[in-house]
Amino acid sequence: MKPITFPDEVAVLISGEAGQGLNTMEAFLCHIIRRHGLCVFASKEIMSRIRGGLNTTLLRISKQPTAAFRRTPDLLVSMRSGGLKRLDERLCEKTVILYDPRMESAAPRGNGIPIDMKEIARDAGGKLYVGISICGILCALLGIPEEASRHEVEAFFKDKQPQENLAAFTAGYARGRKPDLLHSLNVALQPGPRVAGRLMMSGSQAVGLGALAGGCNFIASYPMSPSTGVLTFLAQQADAFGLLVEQAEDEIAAINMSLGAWYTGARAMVTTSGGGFALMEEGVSLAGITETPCVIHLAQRPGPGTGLPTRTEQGDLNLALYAGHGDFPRIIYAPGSVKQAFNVTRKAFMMADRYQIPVFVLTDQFLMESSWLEDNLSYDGKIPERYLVESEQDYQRYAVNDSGISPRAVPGSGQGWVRVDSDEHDERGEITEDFNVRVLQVDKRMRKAEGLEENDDDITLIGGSDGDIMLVTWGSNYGLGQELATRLINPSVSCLHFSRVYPVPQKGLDILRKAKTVIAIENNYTGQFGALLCAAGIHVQDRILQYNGLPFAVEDVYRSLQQKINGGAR
Amino acid sequence: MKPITFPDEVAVLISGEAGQGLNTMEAFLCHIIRRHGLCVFASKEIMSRIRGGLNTTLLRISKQPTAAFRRTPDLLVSMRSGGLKRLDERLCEKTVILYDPRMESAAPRGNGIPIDMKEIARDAGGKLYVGISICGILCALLGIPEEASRHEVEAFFKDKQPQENLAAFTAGYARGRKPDLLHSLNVALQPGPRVAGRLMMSGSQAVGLGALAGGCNFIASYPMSPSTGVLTFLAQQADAFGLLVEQAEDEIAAINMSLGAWYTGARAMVTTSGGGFALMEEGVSLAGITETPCVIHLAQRPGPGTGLPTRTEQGDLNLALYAGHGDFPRIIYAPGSVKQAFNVTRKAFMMADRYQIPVFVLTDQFLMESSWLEDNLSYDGKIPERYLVESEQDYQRYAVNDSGISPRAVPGSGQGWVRVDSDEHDERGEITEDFNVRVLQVDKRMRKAEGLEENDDDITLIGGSDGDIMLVTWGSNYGLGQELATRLINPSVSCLHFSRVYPVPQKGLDILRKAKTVIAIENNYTGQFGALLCAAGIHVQDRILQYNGLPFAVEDVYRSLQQKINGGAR
Amino acid sequence: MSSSPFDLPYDLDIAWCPGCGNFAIIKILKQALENAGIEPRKLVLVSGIGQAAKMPQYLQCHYFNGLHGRSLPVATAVKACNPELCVIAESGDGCTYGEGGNHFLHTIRRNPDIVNLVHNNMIYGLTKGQGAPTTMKGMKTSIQLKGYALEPFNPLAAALAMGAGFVARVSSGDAAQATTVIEQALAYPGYALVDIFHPCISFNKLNTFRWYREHTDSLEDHDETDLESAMTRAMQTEPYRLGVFYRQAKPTFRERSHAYDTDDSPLCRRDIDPAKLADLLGNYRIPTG
Amino acid sequence: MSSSPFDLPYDLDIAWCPGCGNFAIIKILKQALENAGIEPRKLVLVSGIGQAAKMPQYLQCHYFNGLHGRSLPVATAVKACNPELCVIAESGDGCTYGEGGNHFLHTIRRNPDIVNLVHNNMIYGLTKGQGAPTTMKGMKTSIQLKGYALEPFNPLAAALAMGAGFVARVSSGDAAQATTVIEQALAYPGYALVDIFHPCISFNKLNTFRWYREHTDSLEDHDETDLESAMTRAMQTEPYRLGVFYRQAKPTFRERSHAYDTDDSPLCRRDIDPAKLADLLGNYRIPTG
Ligand SMILES: Cc1ncc(C[n+]2csc(CCOP(=O)(O)OP(=O)(O)O)c2C)c(N)n1
Ligand SMILES: Cc1ncc(C[n+]2csc(CCOP(=O)(O)OP(=O)(O)O)c2C)c(N)n1
Ligand code: SF4
Ligand code: SF4
Ligand SMILES: [Mg+2]
Ligand SMILES: [Mg+2]
Repeated sequence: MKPITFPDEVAVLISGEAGQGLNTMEAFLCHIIRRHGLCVFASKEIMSRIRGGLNTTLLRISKQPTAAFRRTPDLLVSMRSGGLKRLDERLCEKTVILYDPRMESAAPRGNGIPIDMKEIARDAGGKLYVGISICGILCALLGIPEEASRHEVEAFFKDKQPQENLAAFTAGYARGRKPDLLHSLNVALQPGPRVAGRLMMSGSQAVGLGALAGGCNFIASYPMSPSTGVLTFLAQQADAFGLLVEQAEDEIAAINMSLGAWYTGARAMVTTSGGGFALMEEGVSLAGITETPCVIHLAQRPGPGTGLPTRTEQGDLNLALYAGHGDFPRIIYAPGSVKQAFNVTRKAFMMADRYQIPVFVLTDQFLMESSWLEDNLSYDGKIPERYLVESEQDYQRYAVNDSGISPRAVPGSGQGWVRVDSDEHDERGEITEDFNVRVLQVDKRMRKAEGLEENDDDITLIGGSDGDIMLVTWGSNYGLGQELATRLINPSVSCLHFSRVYPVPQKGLDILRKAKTVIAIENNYTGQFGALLCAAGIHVQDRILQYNGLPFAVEDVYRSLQQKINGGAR
Repeated sequence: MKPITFPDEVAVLISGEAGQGLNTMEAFLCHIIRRHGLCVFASKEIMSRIRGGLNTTLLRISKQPTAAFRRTPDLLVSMRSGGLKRLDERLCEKTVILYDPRMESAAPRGNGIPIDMKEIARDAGGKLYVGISICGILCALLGIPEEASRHEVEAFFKDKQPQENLAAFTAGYARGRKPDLLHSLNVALQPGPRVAGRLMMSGSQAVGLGALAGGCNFIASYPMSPSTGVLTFLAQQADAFGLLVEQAEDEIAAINMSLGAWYTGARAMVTTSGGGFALMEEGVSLAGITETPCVIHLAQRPGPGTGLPTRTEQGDLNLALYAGHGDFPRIIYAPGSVKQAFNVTRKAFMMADRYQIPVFVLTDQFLMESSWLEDNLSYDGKIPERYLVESEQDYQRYAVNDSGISPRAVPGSGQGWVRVDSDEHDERGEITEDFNVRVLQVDKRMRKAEGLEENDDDITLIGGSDGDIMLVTWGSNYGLGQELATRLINPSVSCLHFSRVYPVPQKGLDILRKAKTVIAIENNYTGQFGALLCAAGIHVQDRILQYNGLPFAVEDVYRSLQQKINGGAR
Repeated sequence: MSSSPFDLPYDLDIAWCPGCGNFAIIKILKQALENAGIEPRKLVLVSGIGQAAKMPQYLQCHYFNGLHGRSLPVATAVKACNPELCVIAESGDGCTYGEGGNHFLHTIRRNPDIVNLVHNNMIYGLTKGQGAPTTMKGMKTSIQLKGYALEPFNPLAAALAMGAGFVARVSSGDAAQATTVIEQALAYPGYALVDIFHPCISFNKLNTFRWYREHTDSLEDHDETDLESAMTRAMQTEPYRLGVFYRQAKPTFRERSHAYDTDDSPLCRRDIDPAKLADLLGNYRIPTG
Repeated sequence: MSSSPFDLPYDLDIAWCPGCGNFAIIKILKQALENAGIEPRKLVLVSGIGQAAKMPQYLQCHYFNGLHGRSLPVATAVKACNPELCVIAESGDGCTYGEGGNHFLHTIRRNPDIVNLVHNNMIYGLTKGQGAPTTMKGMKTSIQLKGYALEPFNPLAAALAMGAGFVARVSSGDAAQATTVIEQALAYPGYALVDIFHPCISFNKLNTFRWYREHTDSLEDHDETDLESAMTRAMQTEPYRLGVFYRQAKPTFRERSHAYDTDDSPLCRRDIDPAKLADLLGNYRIPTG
């Protein structure tokens, strides 16, 4: 049998049950492969349960960085019975499959390579160590030198059964060098020096780090997948950075606490997902009328209702956009990479503070829980500016002026009174029922919407602006668009990614107005961002939508674009 | 002085403080004037307080029915100091003003007629009876015969101090016949027989009656202006109609109770306003995924936050439209008359039940709290159809079929199991994490959106469809559009009113697509319905928007339309 | 496991961790239902979201698996609209006492004739181990790194303070007692709270099977009708007492709501009387002459 | 009224009904604040929505007049972020015990150093007289036409069950006692509940000035540190006792949150240390070589 060769990339899918250590495997493999000098992008797909079930982790290992999901792996490792059946749809004739014949009733179609998984880790300590043995096999296949690998294992597991893990790894490595594997697979990926020095992190970590950079010192939230990672991250940093981290009794308490914190001059964030956010909407409206800054991290998952709690979707753009009764300005960022996640979260604090409005960071499970590689986050080390004034004797919290931004003072500093009211109020912050004052205050608040600063990095254009087709993506589909635009060059395909989706950046609209064919790619049923573009007068010719709970697979979109371009012919 | 003559209509504005009995005056005057054979449309404008402050009631008394607000009354009765100052903006040189010189520091500019209000009711029992004395004056001015009036007073107040009220009324009537009043005002309105037999009611009553007609037998809600009237109305009918009426601990409980009720086959409604509704959004999403019918009466008031709690606005269309995370179908009705309020509320139950979706009845303070006149509600006396099946042994709650409507069974009747789940589920209603099943169920739910039946009365066209200008109104601006279209005939102005705003009825879109100039009139800042029309490809040339907390005054809109038409010249 | 009328007739992959206390609870529940003579087709399980809230999936019954924190309002309405059904609201400690705290308070005040089973594992299980209202002081979690610091929520004392008429605590480790108590809860006409101690073996390393055995004991010499003594015992911690703390008949929501004062038929089957409505409409008509 | 540092320097139209119990409460509050030596510029009143919630408008102070039901989370955060401020959460019975019930429970468990004043008029005033959680059984309202039927909410018992360290009830009719108790609440380091009986003359025709006088009495021979006795007395109704039911020092939210363990400076004035963040970022870097 001629060995299958992977010159540029190998996508490894590992399937196992919750509790089999997939997370540890992913973390370890990402670590060691990157140390070895290869790029890895890892994303997971998990069931809403703690033990059992069938989860997967996909590792795209390559010379050039990738940042999108793939449906069909080159190599599947199935660690639990049922995996082959469940994943059948995702395999092709070329996929190489490592499986345990004792766990499957039938041999896989295609290139199955039986591995006795029970046996392999037996000496090291039994089935708990199957995962690390598999890591050994993979390291061997990837050509990571044995000696170096063993060092990494020792370091990585130094507090967690180092001996057993090392033994299991070594056994796996040996298995990986056996001819049945070595001779049928040829992973010809040459490591390079360019991975070293880069950053690897999850979206949760990036949002958390961005919050710290933005000066966040208060977070109150209620756990909800996939937003909890940010809360956990900040809890870990609380001591070092002097944050207060509080688990609220519900989401309503969380958003109201965050408004109380901002009122004193602290910088607060909440992190939640769609269903939890729905409960915060009255609070968002309160932020709107009281002009209290607030930063909301909304990590999307598929709805409606509880939906698919551990999976991904981009279905809550409309929810964020129209959250809260009445009209008031807001900003919605939707980062597509960890760099963007860091930057927009940081900026969210700045913009919220400066304009005294709610600012959203809209992410999703795919961004939150994948492991990304990034050159750097370009952190400039600046202390965030505070848009606060010391109040004078005759201070008026809601002074009417041209910008609509009334200088904000906080209680306990200055000579004036800081009166904040959820009823319509006059400039002093006292309840009013005067129709003219009402109009003045509405106009003042809405005036802020006109002046909202736009930044160059609110959009990213990949490819030229005069190509044949302009793909539009937002949020976590940044990497997808990038890869598509790079691969589809004839006819010329570019991609415009929005990391700010509302207000839609003018620059982005300008580019789209000139584009020949606009195709919007969104992970939701109705094409919510496309509708926003339509409302802005952009003609969106076509849409690629998906709502099955998975991220877009780059090859699926590639294929459907090819079809659109060639009218079905390949 | 030449008497001022009102041949067609006289608009009387009564100003007083909370606690002075404005509501009673309004109710009594509406009653007696309508009995007399004249049309009255009454709307109020009240402060968020129980006593004191300055409230007004506007009575438009006319031969032909009217159903819109007027800014400038023909006659103002000011029962409390401060009224003249506060209402100064609403008066013109022609307005006749009845005022108490002891309560005002300056005589009103224009046609002031001093009345000693303290004195007038003194013999009858003092200041508590000022209001009914004023009613006496007004009845005299309107030429309602004294004898008949006195009978009405006796009947109306038979359980509330009949003697004192009659004495005060009589004193007022006598005052109204004094020359200073009689000779300066000539209310030449001839009563006709056509008012008798008509219905008079408030929007709250109409929604409540519509709910009864729709088969409502359960309502759980939390009080919130201006939606509470419906709850109170149904509480009054609970005994007669066998309803369960429960005051919930919060809005979240209310919507969840209503879903529990529908689950058993009962027909439930919630009534709330924007801020309270925001708390229900997660529940709406639950209705979406579980395909549990639900009827939500959302009575709008100006936001954001607590805003102006007792005033009117149409600012929550977007809120209702995008409420709840995830995509799922819904219907939003927005009645513009009590007839429509009755009919759409009734229909809301039918549509919710038939399609197993959330259905909104979107009203506002203006509709809820005004006193309207209606020919009849065309109640056909039919018992509402129940869209339920008896379950078979192998019943599947979420069976996939062409219409997307899976037959709905309820627990406790039939042989099958009624399993309802807020997680994504399979046809049986059991939690699933299968990607294909997810897609099947999303598609099934969304398929219902395509088949939603449209009715002729979802829109009303006033005037021809080929005029020069097409005004678009929705919700409580029905009467406004009607009056404008009737008055503005050169160039020809028609009005298209939507009592269903989502999905926008195709018939309405067809008319608008052919219209020359479309002007959308909305009581909100951003023009939310206009944006929906734009999204449907309608070119909305112009908008008339207002957001001061008051309903549109017909003469204001008339003037601004005139200006638009004539380019500023009158 | 011997067969029960509440067994599902097909195999289902159970999403709980092997060894979890929830497996004991499902057995107990099925037994108690059988003992109480509940017909499966008259049973509705209402739950929220969490590991405990998955329970209805694994029984042969009707269910409404709603939102996190919201089982009680749904259950109240189901029973109110169809009193022929036996209604159980079942969920976790986080769901019932955390997100759903306000409904817990006010449902008790209403006193619907439902049973409220709360799987109290003193942790948020499904979301992977954050502190719950009942988490013990000092326990370290992924969010409470220095140890959970709030006063633990005392559901029994809260329920008694709200005027609940049936207040009990059992442990999944004592199946016999738990079964009897739940059976009694099913028989009690009104809101019956049964807080069920059980271990989350994945995230709660403190409150294990063993811990529960060592730190609980049955109520003894206790008069179930003595509110003061019930409260005193509910406030005690070491040992935590198990059993029925308080039992007292109270008017149920059915009576309080007046919906059945003159009509016995279930609300959900009542139709409107069009003649009555036509009459009512007549009241709004302006009389002729 | 004698002048107070908390008087507004201008006239404001007060939106309460003439003769309402709220007028007595504002006097009492100003006096208590003055007695306690609170500086107006350090005072933040946080309220919800309702008649009681309008209170902050009528005092010279900072305020955050938020949403119906949500005063406590806001107040907790204000105090947590700036401990130099004196924070009072003030609102009605409906706002605090109805819509805000869940925050009531869990704020007590946190024990922030704030005072919670609840104007308990046993009715929803601003929305024109629907039953409140504290409404007495049998009272007829516009929604409860046959009389309010739920168990009345007992805020004192609930607070004690949640582990509150300062629990009191006063009546607006007894200004002297009310002033002293509120003064003590202000001095107490932790969450202090003061439920304030007062009449709504517009909508509550049962619980009038006179009713309160006749149905209340001061606590006597009561040991404020005895939880059991506090609970027993909190459960008593005729007469309803007035005074401090329970007082016990407990760790406050400041300590429990650990936010001030090593840094005394108010959170709201803390800046991020960029060097530390740069270091932390370094941890995510793939090592070279
Ligand atoms: C509104 C909302 N907030 C948060 C969540 C996320 N969530 C799901 S289960 C759960 C906690 C479960 O804990 P518990 O109720 O104690 O049940 P257990 O899993 O321990 O049995 C949370 C926070 C949600 N589904 N909905
Ligand atoms: C979310 C929400 N629901 C309902 C309301 C309407 N509302 C305003 S005040 C109030 C009740 C006030 O009662 P209480 O808190 O007892 O104060 P009181 O007026 O009696 O002093 C209600 C229901 C609201 N503003 N917001
Ligand atoms: S996480 Fe805990 S409670 Fe949930 S199933 Fe596993 S052991 Fe049981
Ligand atoms: S309604 Fe009642 S509580 Fe409100 S101000 Fe009037 S009397 Fe006071
Ligand atoms: Mg739990
Ligand atoms: Mg009250």
